[in-house]
Amino acid sequence: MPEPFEPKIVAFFCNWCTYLGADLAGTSRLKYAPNARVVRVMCSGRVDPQFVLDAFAKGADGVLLGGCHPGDCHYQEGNYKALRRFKLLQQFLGQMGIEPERIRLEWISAAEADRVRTVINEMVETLKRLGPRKAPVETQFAEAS
Amino acid sequence: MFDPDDIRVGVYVCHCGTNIAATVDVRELAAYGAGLPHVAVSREYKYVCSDPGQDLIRQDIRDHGLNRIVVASCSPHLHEHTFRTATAMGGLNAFYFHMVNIREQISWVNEDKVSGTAKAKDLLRAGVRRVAMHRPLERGSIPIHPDVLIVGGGIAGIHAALTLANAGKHVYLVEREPSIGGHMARFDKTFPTLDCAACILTPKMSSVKNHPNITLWTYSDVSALEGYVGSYKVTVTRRPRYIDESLCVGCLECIDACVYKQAKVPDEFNYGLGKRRPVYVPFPQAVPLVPVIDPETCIQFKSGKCKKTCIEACGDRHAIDLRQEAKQEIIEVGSIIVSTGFQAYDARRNPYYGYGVYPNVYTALEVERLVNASGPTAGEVVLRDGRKPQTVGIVHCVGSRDENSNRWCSRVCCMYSLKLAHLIKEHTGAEVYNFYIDMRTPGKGFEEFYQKLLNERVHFIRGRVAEIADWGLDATEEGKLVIRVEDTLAGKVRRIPVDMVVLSTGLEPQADANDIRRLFNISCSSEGFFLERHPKLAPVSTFTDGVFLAGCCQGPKDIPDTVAQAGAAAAEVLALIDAGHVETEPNTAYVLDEFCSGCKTCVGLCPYHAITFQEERRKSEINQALCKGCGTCVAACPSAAIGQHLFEDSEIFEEVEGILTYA
Amino acid sequence: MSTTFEAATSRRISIEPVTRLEGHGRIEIFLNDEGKVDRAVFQVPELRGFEKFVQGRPAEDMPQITSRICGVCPTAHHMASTKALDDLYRVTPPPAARKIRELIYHTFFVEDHALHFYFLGGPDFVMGPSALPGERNVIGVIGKVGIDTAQRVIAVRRTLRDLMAAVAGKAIHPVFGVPGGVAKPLTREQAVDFRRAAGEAVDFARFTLDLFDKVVLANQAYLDLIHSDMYAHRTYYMGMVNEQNRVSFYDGTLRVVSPSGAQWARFETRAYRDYIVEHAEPWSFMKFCHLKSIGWRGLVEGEDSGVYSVGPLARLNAAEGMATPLAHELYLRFFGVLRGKPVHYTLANHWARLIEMLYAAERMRQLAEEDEITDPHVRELPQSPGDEGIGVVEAPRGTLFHHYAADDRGRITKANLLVATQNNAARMALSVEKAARALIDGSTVQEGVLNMIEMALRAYDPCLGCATHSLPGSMPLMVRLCSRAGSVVASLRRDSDGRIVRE
Amino acid sequence: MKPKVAFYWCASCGGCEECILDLAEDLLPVLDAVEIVFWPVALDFKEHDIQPVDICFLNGAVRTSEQKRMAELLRANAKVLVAFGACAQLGGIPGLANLSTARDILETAEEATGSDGDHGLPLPELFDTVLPIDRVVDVDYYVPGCPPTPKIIGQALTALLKTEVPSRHSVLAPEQALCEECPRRATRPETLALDRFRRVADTIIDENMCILAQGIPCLGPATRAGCEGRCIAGNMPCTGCFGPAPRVRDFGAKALSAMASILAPTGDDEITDALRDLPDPAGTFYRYSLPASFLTRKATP
Repeated sequence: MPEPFEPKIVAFFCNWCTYLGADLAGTSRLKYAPNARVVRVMCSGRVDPQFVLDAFAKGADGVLLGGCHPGDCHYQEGNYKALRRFKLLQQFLGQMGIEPERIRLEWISAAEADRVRTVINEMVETLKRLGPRKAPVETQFAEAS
Repeated sequence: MFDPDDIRVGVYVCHCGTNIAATVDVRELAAYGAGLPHVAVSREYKYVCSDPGQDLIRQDIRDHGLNRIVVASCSPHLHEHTFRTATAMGGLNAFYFHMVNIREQISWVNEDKVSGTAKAKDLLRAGVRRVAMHRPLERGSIPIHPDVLIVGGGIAGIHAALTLANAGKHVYLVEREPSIGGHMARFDKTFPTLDCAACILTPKMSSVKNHPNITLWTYSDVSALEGYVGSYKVTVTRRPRYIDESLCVGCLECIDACVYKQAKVPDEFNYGLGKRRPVYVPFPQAVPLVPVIDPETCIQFKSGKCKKTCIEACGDRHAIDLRQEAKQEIIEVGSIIVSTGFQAYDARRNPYYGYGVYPNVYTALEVERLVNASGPTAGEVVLRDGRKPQTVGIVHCVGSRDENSNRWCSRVCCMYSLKLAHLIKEHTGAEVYNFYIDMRTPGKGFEEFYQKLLNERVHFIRGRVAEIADWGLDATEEGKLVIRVEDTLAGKVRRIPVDMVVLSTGLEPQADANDIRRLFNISCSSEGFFLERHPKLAPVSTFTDGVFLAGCCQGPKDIPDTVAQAGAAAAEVLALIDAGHVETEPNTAYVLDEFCSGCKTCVGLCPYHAITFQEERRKSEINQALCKGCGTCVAACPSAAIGQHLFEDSEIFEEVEGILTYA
Repeated sequence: MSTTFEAATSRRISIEPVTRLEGHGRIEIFLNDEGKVDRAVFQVPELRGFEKFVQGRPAEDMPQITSRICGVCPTAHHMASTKALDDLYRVTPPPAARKIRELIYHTFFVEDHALHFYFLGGPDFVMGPSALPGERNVIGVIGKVGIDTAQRVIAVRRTLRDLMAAVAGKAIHPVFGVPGGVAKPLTREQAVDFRRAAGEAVDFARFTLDLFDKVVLANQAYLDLIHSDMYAHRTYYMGMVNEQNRVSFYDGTLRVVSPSGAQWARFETRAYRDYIVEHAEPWSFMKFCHLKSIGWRGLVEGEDSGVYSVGPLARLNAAEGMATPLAHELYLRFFGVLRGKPVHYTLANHWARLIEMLYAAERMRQLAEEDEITDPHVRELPQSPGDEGIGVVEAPRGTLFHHYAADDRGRITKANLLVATQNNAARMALSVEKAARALIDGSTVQEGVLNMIEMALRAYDPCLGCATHSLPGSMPLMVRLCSRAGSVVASLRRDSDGRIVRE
Repeated sequence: MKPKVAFYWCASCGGCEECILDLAEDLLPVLDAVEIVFWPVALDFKEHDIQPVDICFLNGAVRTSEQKRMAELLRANAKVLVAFGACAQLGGIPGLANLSTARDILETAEEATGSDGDHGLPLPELFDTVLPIDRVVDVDYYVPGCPPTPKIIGQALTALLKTEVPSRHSVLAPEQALCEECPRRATRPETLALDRFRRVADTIIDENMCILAQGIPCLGPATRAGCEGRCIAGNMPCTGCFGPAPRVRDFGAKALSAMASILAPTGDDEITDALRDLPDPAGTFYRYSLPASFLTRKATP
């Protein structure tokens, strides 16, 4: 019988809020789904849309961006830049047939360990419901060659 | 003997005792690491952060010609520095190192070993790919301005200020009230030693005032902050007190001369139990001893039709200046101590205790003022109608350990309730009942104090008070406040009629804690107190270099702990100042001239104005000293002409690639 | 030489350019059981999905996106598209803007007609049917008309294209068309340059016409060729005309004349769907445009068949003259020499094209001399969001329709693009069929079929670029004889040196 | 003996061929320097004529089995294969077809013709995905542009005919983005904070000011220089036909990031509002480069 679908999430967490939130989740021994793989960046403002598209192109089922709450950015306003890029990016992904639920931007502070758990669990549930990504690029090439 | 160009990675998987080993198969992981491209050595070890663990790395670098190191263990926030140092000791550039977090990210949050190990493999693969892209980097160093800013002039701020000033450092102490002293100045005695708060605080207050190394600004707020560790630019707004501190000699004649013959205004310092005039000093030992004119109540300010007898009284000292305006002071400091204290829980939030409804329900702080010799009643514990209470009930944990208000224990209530019980009994001889959930007396001499109270025949009833009401069932309860409580020891509901109720309100973050947090760019823990960098290893540091914490703004604590913490904060600051400089993380962004088109997209994005446009070269330029390494400009540059040390595009692409290429 | 098929019941002959590209234009010849030509068609496939993938794009991007349909006549698509936007947004460009558009458009006509005559479709006609295809190209033409002429052609085209670029941003894939006007005004300096260039263009057009006189009209063999029945079809003709029924490229009314030359219809471009419909055959992507009320009678000529054609010849036939003096003289001469109107000789397209070139040059000059053209007010802003828009122009190769629908955010929801070659498809098929019937009888296929069919098709200058990426001038053909099963029984194709070989 | 040069096209509009003619007089010296062995726009040629050449300029994207086969054939015969023009380098505007499928496209055509789709005629296989040349065969150099400018073409030819050729896989155009050579560069303010984006459809563009500063998404900052700002000179925004700057891996993502970064609004709804007049991110940021992007095409069920 086939293995149950385990979505792979690439998560970009900012060093000062969300990554610390995840650390706190650890020290608090909160249990959550193992599907997310965290890439640490200094600020959500560092997340280049290229990274997100690359992740999707390489087969990620979902991408999670984590930053400080509005007004709380360690770098004052990096998270606003992240938000603007995110909203435009999400529109584009929609046009590319990638469901909006597959990319998520969350404000999670260093104290919100439980939020880390909830968000990741929720996202895994959503992605399981959506199922695997529609035909990834590779198969399109197969067709072309 | 080893080709420097060929990348040789050393992988070290940490057991962290059983912390990791329990839920990640470290042997399998290490074996997997050995099979990854470029990996020359892959080991697992009990505690890689231990000395032998670090030696292992150093030795391997020599023996196996490693030129990249990956450690899979805990959060980089904990040990990145440790392992970078080890890498450097081995003779490599410290930044040829990458840390993979398999503890906070995996073993502690994951249940089964299989999925945990699988996840660990992904992260390790990503780390190994990433580290291959790393390049040698040098840390920068920032000089530390020796002056210090301390925000909040309670006992914490006062103690830290004196410690630093005595060490010869210049301190700016900013307090928003007209006087320093904070909550402690309002206390009568302090537990458990019952020595008089004023007697121990007042001398410290005046030495602050007189210390050549301390600039004291009361009635002032920090309104703006820019810069970074070593050189902060601080803007302090000094509200007008309409009396010139430099001219006033503190004779207080203006107060007596005020056209208000009777003090009519409820005074803040005594929580409205006493009255003051429009021109006043909050309390006799105030520092500085300079009155304030309250424009809200001063006739001259309200109608412009006052005889201004105060000005007459001041005479040729001309200290009174009704046209005084808010003044901005701009100062440079290298480090900051935040000691903004706490606020008491507002008892009105528990309506069933009748505070604000029944005149004889008081808060503990109000009673502190009542029992205080210099208080509104000159130390007489009397009810609002002047009667002496025969029976007094003290209700613990009001706004503490309560799902409906604050869940945390405020740590000091049990002890100050005992103290008040003692003082009330001492002043009035009344029967005193304590209603408590648990009696918490962990501290030097605390338990003994509790015993002493028991011997003084103070009543202790275990149970959370359900309600306080003024309707009696029988003559004994007539005209009294009836405290309804389930005595969990006796196992029955009891009704205790009393004349006076004291609510032991808890400690909570200042109402404006969030604004302060943002101002100083620090974090709060979930209950809203400021977050320390590490609860055990860095209890007075924050995640913002050069900003430290002292006192109850970081969490409830008693005076000894506060003073100890203030000392610790001062010590951290001294270490910083005496080192003279601080090493910076080399994660700054830089422009690759040959690819910069001069489109200026980046210039406006930098919150630190680190990016300038060089008209003659028609390129953007990033000031390495000002750049804080957020990387926003890197992500925004449409030509990818901006790189960021430690977070290069290539490094992140490799990491993502590593995560997603199933091996 | 002949090929015989034993016991073949039904066969198909497939002729297609060797340089096959996606959904490429091809010729299909269907034989009936007797081996006679049952039907022959020229197939123009779909437009590389443009009609599909423009859906969702912002309407204002259409002039730039659709110009990529064809790099040879991008200006025609750009212009039709821009006019469709005016209509979509219900906005009328200011006078100066309209004149600038016309100026650029007529400049484009001059250089495009020149390009065709000297480089693309023209050569095999100029070189004559007897010439080897190896010589039927620009090199051959240079050889025949001399290097000086070649250099003059190059120089004039460059001047014109540089001027276009100065105003339109780029000569290939221009960017100046916006709803309600043009992107920027014309400077006085530019107007002066255009005036000078227009002068040169007129001289050049007349020079080319003289050349045509010398090389073609003075040569009886050519005249016979033009008059030959092989290339004559009595069909309807459509073209755009102004109020005085003079030929008009940028704007006007569509006029259709019958094979006998009588006005059959005169209608506003927005109403095109009432007059033109596309007939679909299950065996082809191609839309067979024909006249609605007459209807589809199959690939037949005459008053009763809805088949019509567009392009230079059709435009001259459908009009009653040219709007400029010099061109009008030649217009009269054209019908004089070719005896009567309408002219049904397909090969007369080459001459008609040169007359249009002169007209375009004259019109250029008129426009450049108007003061109003340098008025800085060149843009009206749309007031309402668009819903539907139709833009029609005469492209060098014939009438070009752009028809869009847009959503409330001004994004295209539907696009219908009707290019000249589709308008001509039926008549082109007729030409192919005529050649096929003449040259193919049941058992044999004569090599000549290739020459003749090439001649017929090139006369239309079918801009396959619009549909197939294959450019006129590079249409070496191949005849494939296929059994019903589709397997190639035999095939003919021409070698690079022009010899026909059998494979 | 003269180096042999060939021109050929895949899925393109012919503009790339046309722009070689636009070299005009400058074409003649080129014709002297090299021997053009095939050039369909001007000279007939057939597949079996293909012979080994020194340089092959291939324009157009790959859309069908035919084109793929042709590209492979030319690669095998060319010492140096140059992807010529936007379609060859990035997929070009026909690459927007990657937002739909071959089926959609055929259906649209059928709907338009009312044909039942049983054409009875064999057509070359239409790929679902339009591909730039280098996703099919190895490409040595790129000449960008839709179409490339005579200047760029001239420089490319000179560079390739030199003895020491440019580094392989390089794009034969300047290393910086268009702003570097933009005629309006001086008018670009140092800091931009746009309240919202605007559309060409309802904006009159000031001829003397940076177009991006006027709120029109101009892709000049993200687009490789070399065209000398043709569209800007035409008073219209750059749409990115010269493709990405050297270090950029996904043109649209970078353009999108830069554009979003210069917006002022901070609130969720204000941002949505600011983006209202940017209704087609895919078509705007990937006008020419969708097939060369990370995602390449729309995901299909």
